[in-house]
Amino acid sequence: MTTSSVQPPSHAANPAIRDYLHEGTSIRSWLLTRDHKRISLMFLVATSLSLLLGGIFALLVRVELLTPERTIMDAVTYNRLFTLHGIVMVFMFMIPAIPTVFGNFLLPIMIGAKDVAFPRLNLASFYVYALGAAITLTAMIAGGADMGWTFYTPYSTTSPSAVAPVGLGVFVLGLSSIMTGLNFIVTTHTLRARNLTWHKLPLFVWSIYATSIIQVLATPVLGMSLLLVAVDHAWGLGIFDPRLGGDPLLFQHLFWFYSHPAVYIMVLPAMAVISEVVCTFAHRAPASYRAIAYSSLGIAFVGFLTWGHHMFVSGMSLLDTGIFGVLSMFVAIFSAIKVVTWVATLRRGSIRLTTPLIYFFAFLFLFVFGGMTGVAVATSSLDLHWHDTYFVVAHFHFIMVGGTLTAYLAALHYWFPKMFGRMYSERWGTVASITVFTGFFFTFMPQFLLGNAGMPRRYYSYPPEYQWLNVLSTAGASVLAAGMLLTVGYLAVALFRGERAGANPWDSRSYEWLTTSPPPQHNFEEQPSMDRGPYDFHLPRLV
Amino acid sequence: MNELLRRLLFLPPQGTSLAREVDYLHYSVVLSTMAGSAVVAATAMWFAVRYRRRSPTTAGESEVAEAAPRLSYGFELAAILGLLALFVGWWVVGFRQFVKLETPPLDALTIQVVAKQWMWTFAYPSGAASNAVLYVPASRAVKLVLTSRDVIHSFYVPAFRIKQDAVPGQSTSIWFEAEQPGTYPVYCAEYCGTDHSTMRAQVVVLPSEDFARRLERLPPLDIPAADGFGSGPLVRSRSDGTSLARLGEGVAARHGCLRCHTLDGTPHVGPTWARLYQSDVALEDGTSVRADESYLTESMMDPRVKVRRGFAAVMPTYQGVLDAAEVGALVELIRSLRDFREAPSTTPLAPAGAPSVIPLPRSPLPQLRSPGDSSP
Amino acid sequence: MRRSEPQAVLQEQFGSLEQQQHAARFGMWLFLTSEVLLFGALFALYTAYRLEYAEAFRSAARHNAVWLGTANTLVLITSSLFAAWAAHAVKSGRAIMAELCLLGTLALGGLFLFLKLTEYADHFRHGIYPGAYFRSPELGERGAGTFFTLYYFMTGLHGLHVVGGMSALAIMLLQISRGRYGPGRSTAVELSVLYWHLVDVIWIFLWPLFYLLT
Amino acid sequence: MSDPPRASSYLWAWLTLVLLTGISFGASRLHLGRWAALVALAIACVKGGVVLTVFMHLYRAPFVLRFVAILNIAWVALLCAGVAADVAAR
Ligand code: HEA
Ligand code: HEA
Ligand code: CUA
Ligand SMILES: [Cu+2]
Repeated sequence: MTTSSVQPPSHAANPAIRDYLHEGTSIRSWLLTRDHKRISLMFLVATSLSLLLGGIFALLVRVELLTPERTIMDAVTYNRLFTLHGIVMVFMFMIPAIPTVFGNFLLPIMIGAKDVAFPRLNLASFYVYALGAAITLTAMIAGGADMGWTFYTPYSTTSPSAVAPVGLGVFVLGLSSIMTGLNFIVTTHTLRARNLTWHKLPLFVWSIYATSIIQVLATPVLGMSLLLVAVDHAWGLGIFDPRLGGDPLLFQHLFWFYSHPAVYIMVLPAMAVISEVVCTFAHRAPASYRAIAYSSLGIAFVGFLTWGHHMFVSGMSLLDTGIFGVLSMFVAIFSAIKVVTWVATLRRGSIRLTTPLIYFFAFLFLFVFGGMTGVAVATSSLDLHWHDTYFVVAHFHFIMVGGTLTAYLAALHYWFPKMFGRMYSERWGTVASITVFTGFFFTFMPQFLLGNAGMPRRYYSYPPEYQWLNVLSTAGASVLAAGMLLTVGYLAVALFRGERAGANPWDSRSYEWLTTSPPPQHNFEEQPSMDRGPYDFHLPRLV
Repeated sequence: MNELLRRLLFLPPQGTSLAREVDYLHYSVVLSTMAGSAVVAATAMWFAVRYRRRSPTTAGESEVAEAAPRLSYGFELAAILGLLALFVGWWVVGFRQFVKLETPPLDALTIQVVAKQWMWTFAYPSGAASNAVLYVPASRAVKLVLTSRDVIHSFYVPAFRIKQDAVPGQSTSIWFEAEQPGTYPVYCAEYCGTDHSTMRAQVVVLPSEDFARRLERLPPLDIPAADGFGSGPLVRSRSDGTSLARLGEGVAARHGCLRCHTLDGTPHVGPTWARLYQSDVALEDGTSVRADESYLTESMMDPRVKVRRGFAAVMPTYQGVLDAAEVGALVELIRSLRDFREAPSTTPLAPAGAPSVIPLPRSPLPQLRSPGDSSP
Repeated sequence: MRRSEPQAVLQEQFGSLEQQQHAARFGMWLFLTSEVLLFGALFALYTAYRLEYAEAFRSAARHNAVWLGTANTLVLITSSLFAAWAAHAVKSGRAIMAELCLLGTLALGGLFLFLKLTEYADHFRHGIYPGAYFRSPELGERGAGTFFTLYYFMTGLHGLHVVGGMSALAIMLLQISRGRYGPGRSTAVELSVLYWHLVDVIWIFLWPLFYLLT
Repeated sequence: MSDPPRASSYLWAWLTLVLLTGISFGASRLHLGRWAALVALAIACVKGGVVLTVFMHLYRAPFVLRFVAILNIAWVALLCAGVAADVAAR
């Protein structure tokens, strides 16, 4: 392997080159851009707004649950709120967030490409997302919809609320998801720089690639099932209606055929981020590159074989309960492989504690806890007690908030210098990350206990003996929200006042740090050599 | 130890012996979860301290770690295989418990449970019924046969660690055997609309003498006279009093079931109901099936799905015609004929006794906006 | 007036035209994959309900005019042949031939839709509507309604795909006649034809499910 | 992807398809009972295979495209089998 002499260009070296943020500043140059980095920023704005919205709905839910009976709203409003919260968080924030923001920004750079394979499709994906979000929100806020994010029939097809337009809105959001996934798969296959073999790809790329496969293979099935629900709701075609010979359980099968793989759409990108963060701050190659890379594919494929574990008490056959139960145990192993490898990577590293790494520790604890409780609910006899209780709510928030949201925050801090060319305040970062973790812990740990004690989910009112745990949870949620607001605050300040970041402030070896911060329009002023691996920390840095 | 852990984990009291068994697995899984995540996080943090970067200057090349991977694959493999063994072990134990929890003993007391928005109704073999309170005898296996009149609900007794969805148009079942007299809360665990959270009930476990006495004081199940024929007894009763089975006879007559089925073993157009329950019946396609509640319900709703060998597939569906409570009464009638012995005076039953003007029912148009009301 | 030879434009993110073309094909195949899975959900429902209502499905299928279905199968297969020829002709620079073949494909696509609509009309006359509106004196039975709901869904969705494919091919026809596509620039034509073939494949499976298994 | 297929190969594929359509139709008139579904679907698979390989050029496509096609078929089969298994075993 040769030691390349390519120097990462800097502004100082060539002031004529403008970065992507300043390549045209008109509104038009943003709204009609085909630059994946600008599209990424537009997605960042849109998904952050969704997160804010979903968070507000979550806080309203928490406030209502402060007292056993009515606190601030009636039951119908409550039911609409948790539906809004679930749908906004899942379909408008978590599924698109990391792929469309960080995947979009980094994937082409990490493979040494000028852009994604289909830039116009990329832009279209953004507008389709916006359209889907607009339809969904309009329908839910104007008409109201109260079927929960799971759309279970026959409640969803008979509920006197705007189920059909919401289903349509989510269908459109799904189209956007497919477009992005398709684009990334083709990009990864066709646009890798010369010399950049699969095994020299940053681990981030592997994980996003695995996510994209799920997006293309699973999302159409969700689309079809929601379309059927929408049509059924609008015209009473009754394909799942027992009065017309339909079988409601078939809807559940179709829904989970998508939605279990979808939970891996939500966590694989988080794992992508974590793999990069660990290696950079441990200053060392991953303990086993292949273990992390291949287990992403393992999750993507085996994840399709476990959907029935959501239906243990639905009246599904015993045969399916057994099969889906054991397959769930197998899919968990791939996550365990990753966890063990990350921890082993820290060993004998040269570790620098920064905000992203603090988020990594939070992720590690919360993801393992959440994942292990996933294994717990996959144990069929235990799920008889836990199904549809707050234990399940805690399980998935541990992974989706404790895991993915945490990783999203790690990513935001880790790539902030690359995306905006400035550093955030490490001190505020530490304060905020600890606040977020503490808030999280007190929000959701009590929910495990509530579930154990038997409190069902989607309960507007509850027996008074559950109250103090609920109050604790609401208190935790307030701390969590404060931490998030703090984050928004100091990041906004950093955007304008932050210290200028160099091309490679973290001393990483991965390819995105070979270009300037922020990168120029076509990512590299001249095509860098990618002879080296992305984790060659034993070689001197290229500056 | 059991009691300590149970309280620490906020679990409700263990109302059945199976609940205790499930809780042991629960402890093992939850404690491993806590220990596992703590160990993983602690190890990572210890590494972060132990291997922290000593010099504040970044990227001192001398300090850079050596080349490529140094993970001991032996260790990783052992850890992963160990975890897999643990997980599969939990699956084995859990699935065996699951099968136990789903398979009621044959002599269990059977109670029909009908869910609707937003109330539970329980119908006992005696014909009595209660709303929102389920009375059961202590130390006796009780089997619940569930169905729903509108949307999916879920019957959940935290103290028994059991839960089962009630699905419209289908019949599901669950069972338990309460150890001690007492009162245990019941929740609806499947989201079913506005008042989902108040669709609660209680299981009242009584000593068996008290149970019998309590039942006597309950009113009979109120079956709506769905099609205007009234619910007067049209057939000579085969059991005494106003039992649920007897109500079932009324239903059978009213809906014309008895024009094809007999209650005493006499061959007719359709299979006789005598000695049918829990027998193995041969089907048209060469397979055979146990005539349990779900088969019986299915045969009313989708008669063409499992056709008895030797009978023509002529029965129409009763989906939307029979109310969920009526289905329960019919099933109870068939159950009561399980050990039917030839009675001395067997009168030919149908069609003489039944009104012959009932048209063959067909699926009526669904009432799309009012799921609460499924009877035409 | 001589047409200038149309030439594909290399977009900046690609290294070569071949790479660009491969990417386009790959993208199209992934798109087709998601289309197939969209239908896949309906095929899964069909399988499940057929297991549940075997007899009802058989007798309901007897109500579909098998000659119509078979004729439509032949029509689509033949249209696929023309489409394949059209793509071939564009690549070898025979624009007129390509235009004629595409016209043939479009005509056959139209015929397919016509026959399909005839069949729908016939069903409507017999009270065979989807779902709750199903009202057939002969097929009073449970399961038959489900069969026809699926029938309308699957053939209807397929019909929409036929319309979509025809629109794409019509645009191709227009562009070829304007001299916008030729041997040096034929990817769009090739991909539209690919889409048309997929529509054909799906029908190849719908035909036995709704017409033959009686 | 250099040599374009000969136009005549399309004609052969078309003839095969027509022939298979005929066979499938004929078989359906024989009332094969429980084999009918299997035969009809098997023939449909062969026909689909012909369209995929000849018309859609899979026989000389790069490996990834073939892989995508196979994966696609496998996934539809998985979906149908998984859903149907529950109905059959309930
Ligand atoms: C990102 C989202 C996400 C992820 C990744 C997961 C991951 C998993 N989930 Fe979760 N799940 C959800 C989101 C997610 N889930 C949601 C949203 C719901 C509710 C849906 C609804 O009904 O609304 C749900 C519900 C849900 C249920 C249904 C519960 C019920 O309704 O009754 C089940 C049942 O099996 C389950 C199982 C699993 C399993 C086995 C995993 C596995 O993949 C977990 C694998 C990870 C690990 C196993 C940890 C790895 C580390 C180690 C093991 C090493 C350390 C251990 C030791 C040293 C001991 N999940
Ligand atoms: C991705 C998924 C996701 C996320 C992140 C969250 C986040 C949170 N959720 Fe949510 N939740 C779901 C997915 C999610 N949830 C789903 C799927 C359901 C099931 C719905 C159903 O039953 O149908 C559910 C249900 C659910 C319930 C159960 C309701 C019930 O069953 O009755 C509760 C109750 O406490 C709850 C609480 C919370 C809280 C307190 C947070 C907090 O973590 C929120 C904290 C966030 C904020 C306060 C926002 C702050 C943001 C900003 C200030 C802007 C940020 C911008 C930048 C950083 C740039 N959620
Ligand atoms: Cu009934 Cu929830
Ligand atoms: Cu799952």
